[in-house]
Amino acid sequence: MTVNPSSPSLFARTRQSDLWYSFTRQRSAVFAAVLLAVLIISAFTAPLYAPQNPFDPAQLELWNAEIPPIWLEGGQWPYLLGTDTQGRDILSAILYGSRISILIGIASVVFALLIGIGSGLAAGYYGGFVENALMRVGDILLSIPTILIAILVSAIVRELLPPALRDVGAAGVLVLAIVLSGWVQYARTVRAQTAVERRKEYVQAAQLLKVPARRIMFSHILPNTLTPILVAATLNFGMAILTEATLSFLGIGMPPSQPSLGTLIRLGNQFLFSGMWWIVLFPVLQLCLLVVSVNLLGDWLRDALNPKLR
Amino acid sequence: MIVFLIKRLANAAFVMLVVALMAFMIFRFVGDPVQLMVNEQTTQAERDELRERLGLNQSMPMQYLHFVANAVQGDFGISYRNQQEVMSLIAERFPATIELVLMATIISLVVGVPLGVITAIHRGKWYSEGLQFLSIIGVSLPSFVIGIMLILVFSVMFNILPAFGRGDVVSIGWWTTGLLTASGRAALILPSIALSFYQITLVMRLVRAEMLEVLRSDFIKFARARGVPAWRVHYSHALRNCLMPVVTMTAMNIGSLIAFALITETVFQWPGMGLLFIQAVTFVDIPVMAAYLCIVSFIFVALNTLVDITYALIDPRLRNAKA
Amino acid sequence: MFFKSTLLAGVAIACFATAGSAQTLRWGAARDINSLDPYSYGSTFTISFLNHVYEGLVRYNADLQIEPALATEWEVLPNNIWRFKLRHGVKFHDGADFTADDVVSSLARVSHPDSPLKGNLPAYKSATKVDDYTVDIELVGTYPLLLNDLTNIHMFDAGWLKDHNAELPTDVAKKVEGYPTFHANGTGPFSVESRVPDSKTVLVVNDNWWDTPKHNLKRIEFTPIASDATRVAALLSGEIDFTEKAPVQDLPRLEATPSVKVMEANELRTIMFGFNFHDKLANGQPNFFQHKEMREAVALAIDLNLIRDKVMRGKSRVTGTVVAPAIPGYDAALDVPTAYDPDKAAAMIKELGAEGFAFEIVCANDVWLNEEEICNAMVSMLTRVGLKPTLSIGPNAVQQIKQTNGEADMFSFGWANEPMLDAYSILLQVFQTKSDKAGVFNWGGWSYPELDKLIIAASTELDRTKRLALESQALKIVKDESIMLPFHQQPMAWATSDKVESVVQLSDNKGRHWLTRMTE
Amino acid sequence: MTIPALTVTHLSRLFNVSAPWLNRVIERKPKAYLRAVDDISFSVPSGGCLSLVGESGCGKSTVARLVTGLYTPTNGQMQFANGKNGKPLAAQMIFQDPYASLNPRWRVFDIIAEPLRELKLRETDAEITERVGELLTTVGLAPRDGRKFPHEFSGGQRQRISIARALATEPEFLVCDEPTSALDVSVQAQILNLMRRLQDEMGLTYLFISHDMSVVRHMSDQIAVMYLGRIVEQAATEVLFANPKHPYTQLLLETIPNVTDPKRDREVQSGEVPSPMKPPSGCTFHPRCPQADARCAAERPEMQAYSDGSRVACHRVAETMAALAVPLVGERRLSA
Amino acid sequence: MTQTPMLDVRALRVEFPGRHGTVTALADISLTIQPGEILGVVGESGAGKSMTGLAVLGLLEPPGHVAGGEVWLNGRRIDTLSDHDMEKVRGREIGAIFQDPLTSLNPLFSVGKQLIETIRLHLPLNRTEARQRAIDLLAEVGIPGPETRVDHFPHQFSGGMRQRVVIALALAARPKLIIADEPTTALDVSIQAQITSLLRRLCKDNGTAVMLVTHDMGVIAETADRVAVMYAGRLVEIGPVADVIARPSHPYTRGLMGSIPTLGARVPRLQQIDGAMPRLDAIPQGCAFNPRCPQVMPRCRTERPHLHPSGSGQSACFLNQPAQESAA
Repeated sequence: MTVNPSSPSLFARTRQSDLWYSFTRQRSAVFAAVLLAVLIISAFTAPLYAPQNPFDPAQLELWNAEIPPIWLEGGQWPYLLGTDTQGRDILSAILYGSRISILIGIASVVFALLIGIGSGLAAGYYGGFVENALMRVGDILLSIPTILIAILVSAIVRELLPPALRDVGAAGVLVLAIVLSGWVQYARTVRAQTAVERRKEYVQAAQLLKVPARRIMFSHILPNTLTPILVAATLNFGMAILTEATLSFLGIGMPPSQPSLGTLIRLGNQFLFSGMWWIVLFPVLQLCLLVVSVNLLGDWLRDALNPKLR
Repeated sequence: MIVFLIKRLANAAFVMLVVALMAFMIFRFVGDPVQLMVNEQTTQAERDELRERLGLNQSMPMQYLHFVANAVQGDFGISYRNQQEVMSLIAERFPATIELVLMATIISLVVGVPLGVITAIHRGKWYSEGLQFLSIIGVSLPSFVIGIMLILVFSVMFNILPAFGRGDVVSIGWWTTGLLTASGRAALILPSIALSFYQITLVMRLVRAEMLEVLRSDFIKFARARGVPAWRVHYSHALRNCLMPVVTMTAMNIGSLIAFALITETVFQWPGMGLLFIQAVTFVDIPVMAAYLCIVSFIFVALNTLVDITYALIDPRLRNAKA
Repeated sequence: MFFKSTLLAGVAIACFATAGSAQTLRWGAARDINSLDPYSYGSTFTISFLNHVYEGLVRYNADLQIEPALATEWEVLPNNIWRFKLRHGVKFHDGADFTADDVVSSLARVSHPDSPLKGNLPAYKSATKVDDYTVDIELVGTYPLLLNDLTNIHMFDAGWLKDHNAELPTDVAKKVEGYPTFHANGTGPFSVESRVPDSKTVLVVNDNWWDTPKHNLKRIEFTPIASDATRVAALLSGEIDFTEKAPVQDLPRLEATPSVKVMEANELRTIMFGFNFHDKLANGQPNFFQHKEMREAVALAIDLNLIRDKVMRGKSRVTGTVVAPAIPGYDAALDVPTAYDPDKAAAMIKELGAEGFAFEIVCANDVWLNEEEICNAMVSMLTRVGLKPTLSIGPNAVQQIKQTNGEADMFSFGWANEPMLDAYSILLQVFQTKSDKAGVFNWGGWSYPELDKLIIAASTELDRTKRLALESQALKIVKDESIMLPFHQQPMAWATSDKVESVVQLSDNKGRHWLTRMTE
Repeated sequence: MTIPALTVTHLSRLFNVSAPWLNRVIERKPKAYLRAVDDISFSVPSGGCLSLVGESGCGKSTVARLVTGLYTPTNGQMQFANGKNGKPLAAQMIFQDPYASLNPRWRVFDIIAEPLRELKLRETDAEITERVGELLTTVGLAPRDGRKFPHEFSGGQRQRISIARALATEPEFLVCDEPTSALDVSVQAQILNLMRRLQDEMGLTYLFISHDMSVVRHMSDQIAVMYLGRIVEQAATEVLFANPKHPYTQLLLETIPNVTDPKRDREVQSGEVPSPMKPPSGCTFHPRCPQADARCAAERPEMQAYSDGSRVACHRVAETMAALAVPLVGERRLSA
Repeated sequence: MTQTPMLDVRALRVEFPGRHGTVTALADISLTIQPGEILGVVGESGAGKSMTGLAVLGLLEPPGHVAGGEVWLNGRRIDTLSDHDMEKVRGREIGAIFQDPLTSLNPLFSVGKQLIETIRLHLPLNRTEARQRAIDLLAEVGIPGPETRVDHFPHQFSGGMRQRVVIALALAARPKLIIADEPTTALDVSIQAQITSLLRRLCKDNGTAVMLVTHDMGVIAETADRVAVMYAGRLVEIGPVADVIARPSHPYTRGLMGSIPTLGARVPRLQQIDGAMPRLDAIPQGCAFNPRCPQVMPRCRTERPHLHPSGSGQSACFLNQPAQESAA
């Protein structure tokens, strides 16, 4: 091993790390990362260039309904990918829809992470009652299939919301539905990992110094539990997008006034046989690209971070 | 062993009680059942009387007790929409869902296990990398998209398989089966493929991961050092050590498949419990929602418990550890 | 492109489906029936389906004229009593004879206070058996429309009801499932062989039917397929022979398919939008819809022709009044749609100070044709004239609660005036001030005394001409006050496979398969 | 001999390993305890090194964790002498596994600085930096190594870091739990030498824990041999090696491979270590002891002190000594 | 020494294609084992001693592979055999024992099943005969009550007993060579002696040659006839055990011997070799030991010494080589 006289910068360390090496070696991972970056950036910068804001009803003009994509006969500028039956520009709709899907995905993963890591650390570190309680709650949530929890929560909470909030709160309800079934996995992973780490000698070394428990948990143990969590979070980000799309497809997700990709597919599905294939095909493609790229990345990450596969 | 059984069953019972509590809460708090049952001409007095008859004036714990007591006897009340006993409504749909789920499970094992073994043994070869890539696409495609695609290709484009429904069914006692008629079998193909798609990739990836894990283990190295031929190392020693988690996961996943089937059932208009549930959701048919929640959770918990117990019975390590 | 060629290929390949024999009609419906008990649920679709199994004393013929069915003749006696002579030799599916007892028992059941259908027989007081084949029905007052009502009051076998403890209508609260919910014993042209809800209901021909069958069917396999796309796929692949709801967007492709026949017509049903007339909106804000000018501005802001052309593919009939031309009481003079004038609408809104007025439009996505698209288009159009509408969309079961509770600021509404087939139906149930018997569907809470007077007068006017004039007068007030905004009569589109030779399609959009013939 | 830095008397530690309540009720089992440490007494000479030696599962690591306060004793006392600052000594610890004892996500600098920060031993960042550099130099690393992560170091270097961290608290008493058992011999020599050097330079007191007789011999002044939670023999190093009295000590010495004096072609049949969960009755070593009799199986032998300064818990030894009625001296081997 | 060696390894070279190019894990390994002889292979972790055993067995983990040299077993070259042929060599002609008895046995099969499998693979016995032989083998390795134990599963055995089962498996087909990779490392001290003595006795009785791979010089001293010392993937010294221990000729061996604390006399300071063994991807030029060698010469930094006779054995160090040798 060579001894470096100076500490390399984060960038240099990244460049040198095994992770970066494995990344550059894996063509599918590079492809997925680039694709994902393009999808996310295009979705979030959409207001700058999208021909239409599909969430603004005033911009939807029925006259422009059912225009085919630009390369087909009857295609019209600026509707590159055509319009749906409301006169909604498909390209704008999938960009804005992806933005909603991505935001819901991120929000649900972040909230699930916060809850899961917090409770998992506490349960793994203290054991006993905290752990038992967490395990029981987890048992219960895990004994109801995820999709069922999500459907019930979004169907029920929507009912309980005051009418004025129903539209606005739809995204929040979806996040809640996904978080509710998603955090258990993180909590269990962190708990298991914490239970392992807590017995390791570096933790005992810190305990010897009478470092407060909270500090041991967060500054010693937490960083060492993050690897599996990172993988799980990436894959769950994809799952969250899928769950959102599924709920929206079933009609209990995002409302048509703020369509996510799933909503667009649900709406477009009615026109599957009508020859207006572009209404459903492009959202389907976008959804698949999004999830495939996330999963490719997560899959690579799982292998790359698995010490056994090195 | 007895202790293990008791604990496992107690745990299952506890989980079910909590699930029942959730179902009860839904029942009690989402939408006023009276509001849903009466029409607009009903007077206040009539509403109160109905409330009384439905037992909605009792204290909350009493109502919960009633709910659980009834639920245990399979009485979940009457569907608001179908005006039929929820339990018999679900019992009617049960065979359809179970047939679909079992078929999907069989497909996932028959296809997934060999794929997993191939990709593990031939790790790094182009075709196993390709299969790996396909498996990622497999977990990324939402099942409704797969269903739509299958319908488009096999029903509309080639016109060789039915796009919806269950075909003709034959009744055997209270069970109905589509397996005994040609149209029933044909109708089962597309939905079970659509449902198994995700499961296939799960099985494949699990088998692959387990195989890789086992193939790295010392006893495999030692078996090879003993001169055990490669095929025997792979299929007798390694695969057997992988099958346990695969069978476990498959068995436990039947519960999620039942829940997941609701999407497939919606797309293919498959007359199972899931379709019933989705319709109940859109109609806020709360007795059906509550019953479905309880029943699917029950199947889920029962399977988990059963798998755990079976596991303890057959694994030589666990068997003796428990003694 | 891929999709297009796929579809063409699918059409080009000959249909493989040979599953149903020539005389089995496979009916793919957009929805399931609610029950086999016609008295359990006030659903027009369920009742029309059960017309294949059960019959009333009278029925509509192929020209929507009332003709004798189980009753052969009737006369009006003094004291609001109607005397019906019953048909001899009619047998129920289980072999029992049809007699006066059955009529008395059936009427008692349908008019029981717990019956959801009691509103379909509003003037009924009592029924008395005169002899085995004569029944007297007493009404509460003078009432011109009894026969219309009776077309859909189905006759049960009294003994069968008694045997199965079903003399009272099914009551959810008692937690008992009514025997007739899953069993049927009617006099109609078909009897029920089996029923699995949401899956399949099979009818077989009743060889002992009293009437001479015009159909040549042996079986009807009724399968609900809720998804438009799946239903169309099933039709294209020859898995079903008939659907009463071919999606309008798919009509061109269905019409272009040689193996599929499409039948289109306009329904009796008029689609309209209503307003909340209460002081406050559902969100507690002040309600501008109380102003007539506001309602008129909304009317001006909506381009009905555009909706017809784009959303309804040109298949609907834009209307200016709330009843269809075929409904007695219709007045052509009123049928002038409001001309589209967004500028004027915007100006009126500005004048009212209602710019940015936020409210919720409550629509369902499973009731009327393309309702979701219509409502979406409305949101766009109203937004452009300076309002801030939001759309609440969901299944009817959910949305209707909001509508009946007055939580809907604007709502979609459809009325076909069935089974009465008279404008009195909508006037009584929708436009009259809400009271015990009237204004059941007066969801907005409007009240116009002069309108009420006209409606009450019409209800007791036995002279048809005078009655219709009263009704037209009432409808004019409805239009002048813009109580509801009529949109269109929605199209109905039926599609059959080439195995179906003829189907009778009437404007009430009800399948009458006792008149259907299949190719042999 | 100087005042002991640590005196341990009748120290016990039980671990509750009972089956859960339900199991106990149904299977009618009593509560089960693992006597990891069972009534042991010893003292560590100030500035010296006491070694605890024994096979895996004998409880020696538990003693280390009891002494450092990571575990609380079930019974017995631990008395630390006062240190230079007048307060009782606090034990610091060097751990066995150089891979697990350093937080892999922390830089070496932060690992060593943590005690300084936690115990507020240095105020400013500059002082901390200086002190960390000093410590790294002390253990034979360079100050700039502080910028690296533990995984960039070899096992021996990590153990040096571990020592530096322990030294950061300016301890006078160090508990070393098998500090070299994970290292290769050539590196082990480096670490042992370093520890000896530090002891000389800083006057450290060691409680040294190991299973390796030759390492123990190299490091310690006093040796206590543990078997299933109990000390069976304690003596000064040279005394123990010259004249092991307890049959278990003899077995250990006999079975250890000896490079310089290999005992080839012997066949040792010494049985296996029983589970500490179900220790044998009486003298726990009796099932494996070639000299055991009925008394050994029935009666637990007490510790007895002998004139050469050793203390042994063995009926046979006591009987022989009593029979000889002479204090045992010199290099006689009892097993002969 | 006209006898055909049981194992003859000639200039063996093993490479691992890796991230920064190909890593040479073993280079220029040449050793022989005579029938009935126990050769100890000793070295610190990472020296390549286990890999030598695996290379002989043909069980290198891909992408590692034999990149040069030859392996002869009893006069037959085996490194070029196909996988299929190698399966017949392993177990039948070369037995193997691995470090961890806990994980060496398939947990789902009874030990009898695993024994019978191995026996029937290599010997023409029927089930009953094979079973009887399995019981005999268990008895031979000192497992009490072999008739009942044969049907037990691995987890029902203690660590020492399990290693005995592993030895029984290795001996099942009476191979002429056993490769024992750290057979005692995972065991308790008092058990280690039992296992080494058992191994030694059995091999002596059967005339089996053994390659005993270990890091423990004491085990070598007590068990082996000759010893090969490895450092950084190369052999540095090979010779009779007593000579190597008493008169090590390579500076590394000398350092190694000096750093072992002995039960004999107590020294204030142990002799120590500074630094650590290089990783395989960073082996210095010339003699791999040169950065740590107290007697390093300029030549050591550029040129690699080969094994050369020295005393009763061979060593790879210029100190022990005539100057002209290196020029050749």
